[in-house]
Amino acid sequence: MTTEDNEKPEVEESLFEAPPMGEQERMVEAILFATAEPVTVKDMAERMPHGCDPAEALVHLRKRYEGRGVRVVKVADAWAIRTAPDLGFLMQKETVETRKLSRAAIETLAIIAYHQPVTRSEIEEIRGVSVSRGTVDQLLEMEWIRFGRRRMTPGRPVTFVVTPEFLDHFGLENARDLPGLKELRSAGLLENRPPPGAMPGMPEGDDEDDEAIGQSELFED
Amino acid sequence: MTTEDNEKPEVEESLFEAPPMGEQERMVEAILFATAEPVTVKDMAERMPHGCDPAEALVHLRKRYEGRGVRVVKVADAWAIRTAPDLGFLMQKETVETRKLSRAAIETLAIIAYHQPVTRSEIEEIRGVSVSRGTVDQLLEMEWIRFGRRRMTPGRPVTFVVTPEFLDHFGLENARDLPGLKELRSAGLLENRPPPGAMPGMPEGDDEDDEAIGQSELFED
Amino acid sequence: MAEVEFEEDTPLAVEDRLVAEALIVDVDGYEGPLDLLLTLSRTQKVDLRKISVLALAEQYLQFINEAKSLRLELAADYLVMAAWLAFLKSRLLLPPDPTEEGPSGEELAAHLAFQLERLQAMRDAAAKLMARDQMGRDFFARGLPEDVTRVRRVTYTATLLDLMQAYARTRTKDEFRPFVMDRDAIMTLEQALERMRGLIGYAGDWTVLESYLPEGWETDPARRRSATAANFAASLELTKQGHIEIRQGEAFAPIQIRKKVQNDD
Repeated sequence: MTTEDNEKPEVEESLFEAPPMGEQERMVEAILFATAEPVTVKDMAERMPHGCDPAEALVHLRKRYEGRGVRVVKVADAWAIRTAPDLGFLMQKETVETRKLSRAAIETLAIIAYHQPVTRSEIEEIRGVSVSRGTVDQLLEMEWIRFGRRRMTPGRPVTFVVTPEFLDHFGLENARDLPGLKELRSAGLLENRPPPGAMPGMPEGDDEDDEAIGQSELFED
Repeated sequence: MTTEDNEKPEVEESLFEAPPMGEQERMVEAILFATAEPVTVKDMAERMPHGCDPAEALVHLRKRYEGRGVRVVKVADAWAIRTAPDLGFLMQKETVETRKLSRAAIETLAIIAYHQPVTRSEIEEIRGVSVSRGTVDQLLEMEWIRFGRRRMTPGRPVTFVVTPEFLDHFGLENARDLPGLKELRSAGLLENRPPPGAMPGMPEGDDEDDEAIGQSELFED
Repeated sequence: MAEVEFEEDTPLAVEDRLVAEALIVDVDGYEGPLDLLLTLSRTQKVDLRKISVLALAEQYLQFINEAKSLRLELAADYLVMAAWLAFLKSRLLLPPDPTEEGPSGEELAAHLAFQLERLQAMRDAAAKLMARDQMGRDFFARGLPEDVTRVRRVTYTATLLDLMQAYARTRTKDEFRPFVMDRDAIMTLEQALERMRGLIGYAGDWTVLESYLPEGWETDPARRRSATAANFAASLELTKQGHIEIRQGEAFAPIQIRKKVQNDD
């Protein structure tokens, strides 16, 4: 690793007094610290005063950093200072960010909670817009919903139900505890909007049907 | 290197076994080497295992790097590793051409550093000429100055102060370390002495205009 | 403060200033009267604290006169300063007049001296500052920083109210009640009344009350009981209101109802 054997120190020294090895070590240290890429010995030698032996300085520097928080490592034919492998965990900074669920997600979740077990197409019918894969995936990932039984209708669509984690988060003993809209209205939590004439995809007569389905299938397990 | 004397080991140890101080020093070393920006003690503590005392580890680390090619420096309330200034000649490749500052900008910067927090009209009074928008903008853009609190005087003018980036750039631990600050203060040259009667060239009315501009423009967003 | 007024004035003021600054350059590159005074003061070759302001005022006025004779265009503030210094000079030369108001000549002179000293001090400080080791020139930051990977864990949350409001958005029909709230074997008088009002129009002839039971309620005994009772109570109510007639042949015989024919009697 050192080059003192195959160089001609006698010639160099006669021309210039090279800085002491301790100084050369400092120089190599500063170069490795400040340079944006790994540095070759040749490159170091070019930067350092004439007569310096960066290869030897590197040996000393490397020894000095043994067991320290950073190490002098060889990258291809160049050198760099890197974090000691056992301290890699310090280079992570975990930040936990809490965000509100998107409107689409919360609406989908609400429909599942109130209508479970409910199929995707039923959710879409109620929301009046299609439900994206991402939204359902997100709720599944949060473990607030899970797959319920397949509906015994053509196509045997999967249904969604809420999970114990969902109940836990919202402080509910079971989904039946979900307050009704009337209760919320009387509590002043909802504005008492005039009902829109017709809900798209939800003709009034169907409501009772829906409920009947819900009633018989709800919480089947 | 250990702290058993002046800490409360019985309390700390009973809760968590903090890593030995030598290990903590390694961790601080790794953290500081890994970043170009100064890191606060709080930030270090958040990344290190529970019970660590980065402030103490820093004391040891700083001593360890005394006289080396890189140094542990304090910048405002944060810490960083910087190359030793006497080795700057090795880093010609890394040298960044800083925009040449005008004399007006340099003087304005110095006035802000020494008189901070200082209003625009105070800077103008000291320099005897108006401060151009461009000068202040340039310093703001370089992140060497920032807006401080408003002065509680009529018009509530904004003030300027220097930033941690300024301190970092000029190798200052804090603004109190500015060269000659004490002498200037004891000579009364940092006082804001009101002129006896109206001063020429600095009609009062104009000043207030400036501040009105400042107020409306500076904090708009 | 009348900020709006100031704002309107601003563009002009800035423009004026730029013009003024351009003119200043014409006066040998001085940065203003104070800069010129500071330069002139150096010819006194004394500590700025011991400077003769009177001599300085004379120097300045002489400089201005020369500039005028050379027909150099002088910025307004140079002329204002000249006028002020002429006034200061007269104050310094004349014995103080006790009847005169305002600061004395000495006070004004002292402040000017202070201003000059302070400006010089700031220039020295600026020079010292710039002579310091600077980052990126004399010392350097880490060139190869290791990215601190920010493991950003995003947790999503919602409150019960969010859930309710979301549901309300999707189901804004006034009468809507979540079915989970229904006790499933109960039919209320209101429900029965509502239902029978709609149906009664079609029943011209005597019909057994039980045939009015809603679909799905006839088989389950509990539901059947509740629906029957509700229907019966509703029938009585409708009879009372004069909408229908009700009859029962004997005890436990089927109860029959029919729409009341108006002007039957």
